[in-house]
Amino acid sequence: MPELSVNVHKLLLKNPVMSASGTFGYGPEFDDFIDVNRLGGILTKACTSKNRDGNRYPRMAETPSGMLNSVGLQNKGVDYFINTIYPKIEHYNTHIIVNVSDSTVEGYMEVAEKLNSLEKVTGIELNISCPNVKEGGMAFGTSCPMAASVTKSVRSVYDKTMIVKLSPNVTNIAEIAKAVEDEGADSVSVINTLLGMAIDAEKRKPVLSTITGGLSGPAIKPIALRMVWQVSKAVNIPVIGLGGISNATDAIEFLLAGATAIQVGTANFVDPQVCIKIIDGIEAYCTRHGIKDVKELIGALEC
Amino acid sequence: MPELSVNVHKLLLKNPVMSASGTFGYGPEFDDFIDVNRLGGILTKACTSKNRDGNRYPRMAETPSGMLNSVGLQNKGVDYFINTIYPKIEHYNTHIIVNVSDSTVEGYMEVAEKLNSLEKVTGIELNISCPNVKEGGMAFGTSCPMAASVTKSVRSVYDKTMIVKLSPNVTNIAEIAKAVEDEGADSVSVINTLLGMAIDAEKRKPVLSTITGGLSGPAIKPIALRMVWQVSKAVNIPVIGLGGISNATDAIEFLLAGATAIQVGTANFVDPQVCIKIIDGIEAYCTRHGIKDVKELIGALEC
Amino acid sequence: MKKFIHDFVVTRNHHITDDYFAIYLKCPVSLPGILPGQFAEVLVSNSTTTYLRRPFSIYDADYEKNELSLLIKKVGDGTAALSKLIEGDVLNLVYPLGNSFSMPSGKKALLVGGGVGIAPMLMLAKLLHSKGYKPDVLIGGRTADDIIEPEKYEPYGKVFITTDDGSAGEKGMVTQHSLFAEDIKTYSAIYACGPDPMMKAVGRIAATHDIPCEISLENTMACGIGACLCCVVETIEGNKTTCMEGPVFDTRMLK
Amino acid sequence: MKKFIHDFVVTRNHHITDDYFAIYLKCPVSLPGILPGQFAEVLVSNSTTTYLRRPFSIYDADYEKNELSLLIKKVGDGTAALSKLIEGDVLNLVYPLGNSFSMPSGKKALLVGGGVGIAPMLMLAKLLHSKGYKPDVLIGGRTADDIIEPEKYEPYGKVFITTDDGSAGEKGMVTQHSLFAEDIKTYSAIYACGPDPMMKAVGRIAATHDIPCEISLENTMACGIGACLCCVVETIEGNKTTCMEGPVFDTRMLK
Ligand SMILES: Cc1cc2nc3c(=O)[nH]c(=O)nc-3n(C[C@H](O)[C@H](O)[C@H](O)COP(=O)(O)OP(=O)(O)OC[C@H]3O[C@@H](n4cnc5c(N)ncnc54)[C@H](O)[C@@H]3O)c2cc1C
Ligand SMILES: Cc1cc2nc3c(=O)[nH]c(=O)nc-3n(C[C@H](O)[C@H](O)[C@H](O)COP(=O)(O)OP(=O)(O)OC[C@H]3O[C@@H](n4cnc5c(N)ncnc54)[C@H](O)[C@@H]3O)c2cc1C
Ligand SMILES: Cc1cc2nc3c(=O)[nH]c(=O)nc-3n(C[C@H](O)[C@H](O)[C@H](O)COP(=O)(O)O)c2cc1C
Ligand SMILES: Cc1cc2nc3c(=O)[nH]c(=O)nc-3n(C[C@H](O)[C@H](O)[C@H](O)COP(=O)(O)O)c2cc1C
Ligand code: FES
Ligand code: FES
Repeated sequence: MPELSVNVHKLLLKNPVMSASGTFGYGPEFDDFIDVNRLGGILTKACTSKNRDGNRYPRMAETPSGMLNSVGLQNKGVDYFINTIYPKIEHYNTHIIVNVSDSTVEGYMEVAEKLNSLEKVTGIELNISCPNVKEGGMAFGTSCPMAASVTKSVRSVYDKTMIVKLSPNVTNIAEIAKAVEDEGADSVSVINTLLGMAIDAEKRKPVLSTITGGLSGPAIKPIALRMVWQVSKAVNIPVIGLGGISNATDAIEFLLAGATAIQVGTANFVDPQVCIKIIDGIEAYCTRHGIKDVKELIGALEC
Repeated sequence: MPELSVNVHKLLLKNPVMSASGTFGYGPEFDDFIDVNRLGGILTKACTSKNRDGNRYPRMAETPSGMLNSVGLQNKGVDYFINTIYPKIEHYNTHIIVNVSDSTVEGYMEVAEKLNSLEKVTGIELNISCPNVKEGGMAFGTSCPMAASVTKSVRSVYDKTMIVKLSPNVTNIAEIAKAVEDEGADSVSVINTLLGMAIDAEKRKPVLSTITGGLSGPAIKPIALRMVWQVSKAVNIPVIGLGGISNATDAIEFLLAGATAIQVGTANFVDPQVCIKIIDGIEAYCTRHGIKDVKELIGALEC
Repeated sequence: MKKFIHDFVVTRNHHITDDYFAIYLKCPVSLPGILPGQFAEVLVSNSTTTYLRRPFSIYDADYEKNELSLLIKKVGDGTAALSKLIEGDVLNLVYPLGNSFSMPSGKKALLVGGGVGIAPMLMLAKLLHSKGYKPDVLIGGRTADDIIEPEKYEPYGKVFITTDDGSAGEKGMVTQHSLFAEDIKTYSAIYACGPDPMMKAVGRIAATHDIPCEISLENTMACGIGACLCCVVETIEGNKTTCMEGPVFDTRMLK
Repeated sequence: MKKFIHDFVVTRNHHITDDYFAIYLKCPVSLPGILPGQFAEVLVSNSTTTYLRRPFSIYDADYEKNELSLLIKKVGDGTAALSKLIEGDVLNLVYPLGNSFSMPSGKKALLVGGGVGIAPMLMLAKLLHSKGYKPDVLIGGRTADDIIEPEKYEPYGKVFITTDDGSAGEKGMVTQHSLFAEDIKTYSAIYACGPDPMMKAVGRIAATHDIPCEISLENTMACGIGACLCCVVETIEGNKTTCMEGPVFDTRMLK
């Protein structure tokens, strides 16, 4: 049996496979299909300081090998998370990492500070890359000074593992990664969605109520893989890779490119059991290739 | 019969459908499949000042609904184009637009200047966005000052229609578009390929000899459409839309988003007759919707 | 209700008209209980251009044969690919999803289906009938070709038909049918599924007469299991997911 | 040669072993002339994960029946999808593509095929035989299961077999076959298609004995018609496209 565990900063993940924020609910949505405890970790839906209704319907459009979404951070706010959702998921025997979002630096800080005390929330993922909100969101993730500033501020109020989730909608993602590393990020997740658009030619209208939305799914995998490779060469903190991962082969490609762990997003919609298949597939790959420890694969691309 | 002609600066195209650079050879490659004269225009394979061998094989990898390429501007140089290729294509009764590339500003200028006198080359497309060459290429297209500088220099030696082809690998494509508009670009084509990567998990090696390559095909359509929309709102010169266009519906979406004309790239590989199907499909759409002139569709998205 | 993911086997693909087909699927295990209005998320594995699963109402469930069926209208690449499946092909379903219709307070109920919107009404008619209610089924379509298998409802209630062009049944929209003029007050519940304008119109009439009305929404979905929040509908209690808290909603709840 | 794009109809999908199948395709018009070594770019429309066309050598052409066939090994999603086609399905081909083998200067020729690399050798053996040459056909594979339809070559020449494990024919690599030891100088041409190392090895031996050797490359392709420049191979005359200037190359030309 190959060793599958990996370390993302202080977090020991039982395997490198986590669910991506916004695509896995809070976990219970998948209880009927898989044993959620088998995952390396769960990234929850975005959590903001206050209740948010999100954007108006329609919020999604299918695209070739992918989809656009403009959910827009719908959630009931951090207090609701702590009081109502957390009690329903703290039983999970896996890392619960809350995806933290807001429109202002203060908002991010408020959420992070409140989550600091939740025992089973072992880390947060700062979402500075949501393309679907008018204020904040992606704006934080597309300039080095802003990314640095929100990272620094949240770092000052949050002790545990802090992952920063980067936006791919930039000229140089490695620079942004370095900027957040310098301000105390313990890890970076690469990538959030790419800004895209869909049009209904018959109606001559945008499909999404927000006109543009975030592109995810297999379509973006080549871009995500390139960015993981670039970022992992630029920083010393662990990189979490995501973007289009749909099977174990995809996951291994991200590890080879330099990711320490990976997240599975849109693929959960197509196959609610996909995370487990990926874990099993990574194990089978290691066995087949005589790899004793999955960590041997991290960054092992031969260029 | 709806009117299909559109104007890109001084060029009157018989319809908005052109073939994209690097995906259509010089035209004759498609003579067995279609009447190339029916196209609105042909964008040739990149032309550089000197012969270039391009990158080593392997140069392509299939990806979900798309492909990566790293051809790297293989061509025999501008003199060979003028002496050997041009005589074989000048008979075409459509616009021949040469895609101009190089590693230096002087190289771009040399090519443009030499092409200036070819009667049937009615325009050039400055490729400041090729991700597949070590020097120049995309570097010119990812910073405003560099994009402006190469545009300005070539403008000084080239009289006819000069289109600048933009890179999508930037934080703000509208800014780059404005920068080249200010320096005399007559039109912009949006977009070139997105930088991506493919890995062979079994061999633990990159698939492409160049590690990274340019992503094209339907996968990138939502991103291209968004960028065309952003650029067309930012500039006053005509925008040529491309990126994943595979059928008439796609083409109409780009027109609605603000493109005056469109180019078809990777789809030519899947269906060598696709350009003609798109022209016919646009005509059928106009007829069905009672649109007398295709120009009515340009930027007609109702937001 | 527990959700499942199963590989079903196609036992029959019945092409009813050029546009409509019903696909019969055998469950590999004992078929779990399915409520009227519930749907399945179907993996289309034989289309190059379909990526996400496609939601379809469960048309009928046969617990003896361990079969369920879907009634599908060809509208795009995914449904076109499904229409090509043949006996023996495998189809992966995530099901049963969503809520169900609630029971009427009195005997008589009106079930209104427009086009393929009729799909969830068959199981509802059956259930109502088995519980002693008296369902009337009103089927509307653009032409006679859109009136799909009306005979299926006859064992369970009276069937009425309207078409826009009068090629079958009364001429006009469903809401122009004489049922709405004469008998409407005798119904203690109205259920509707079909194009949005049709459901809105039915809802308005129901509201006028103060009759409870439930409609089944067809919001576009990515996951079908409450994970993505793409399918929301605005209600007076805030956004609700169509896939989990719907697809059936009381029209008085909707904004 | 003029290239065509046609919708062929599958007349038979012959599953030879678990891994190999031959698909027979009827041309909707009169089949154009096809040379040995030429290939077709096939549109795979029943796989969700296959985007580009797939290149396959033309295995055989039957001008009377207006049919051509492809011999395919299942290696990924595209070939797996093609293996599922059944009689009556439509397959779109761009063909005939690429160059062809040249004729030997003397009577005897050796045709070497490794695994599915044997595919272009059938038409070559036929042509050589019809022109009065004497082709010997050497088929290599890992095991007996990789020796596909050897009987097809018998009408046109002598057939020899090697397998890595000795489960059929001589044991060892093709280049270890006794033909290479004894008779090799009697051939005035060697033709090979198969895995890269095998073709390189054959080329080296041919060079040693100064025998002209042509191999058929399987470079990955995007267009198949000379438009993309993805399939290039380095030759002593610079980069050449495998799809237009190949797939058949004289080994002395290659770098
Ligand atoms: C809960 C639920 C139950 C459904 N039950 C049935 C059913 O029983 N039978 C049936 O035939 N269909 C049903 N539908 C609709 C069905 O899901 C769509 O028709 C199908 O997904 C279209 O797939 P496609 O690939 O063929 O078309 P696409 O190529 O995806 O779309 C073709 C056209 O249809 C439009 N479209 C697609 N999906 C929807 C939608 N959900 N709402 C409005 N327009 C849409 C698109 O905008 C496009 O114009 C149901 C939908 C939901 C949400
Ligand atoms: C001119 C030419 C003629 C060919 N003739 C035949 C033939 O007669 N019969 C036949 O079975 N195959 C032939 N091939 C190879 C065939 O094209 C590939 O096997 C096929 O494209 C694989 O498609 P897939 O979707 O099943 O596999 P993919 O999922 O695309 O690939 C599966 C695996 O095979 C590898 N692979 C795919 N294509 C190639 C390639 N061209 N070279 C090396 N590795 C590759 C991939 O890297 C991957 O590891 C030929 C190729 C060329 C270029
Ligand atoms: C419906 C949907 C909702 C999402 N919501 C969030 C979110 O709340 N926070 C976040 O950081 N990312 C969110 N994402 C982005 C994903 O976590 C992930 O970064 C992206 O989808 C790329 O991965 P994938 O291709 O595997 O889906 C969302 C994605 C989707 C499809
Ligand atoms: C094989 C290949 C070669 C290309 N060569 C060039 C080139 O020489 N110059 C250029 O400007 N763009 C080149 N491109 C980019 C295309 O012109 C186009 O911008 C891109 O592929 C996106 O469009 P598509 O998705 O329709 O292919 C090339 C693309 C491909 C796939
Ligand atoms: S479709 Fe995902 S929440 Fe309803
Ligand atoms: S495959 Fe495109 S040039 Fe050969």
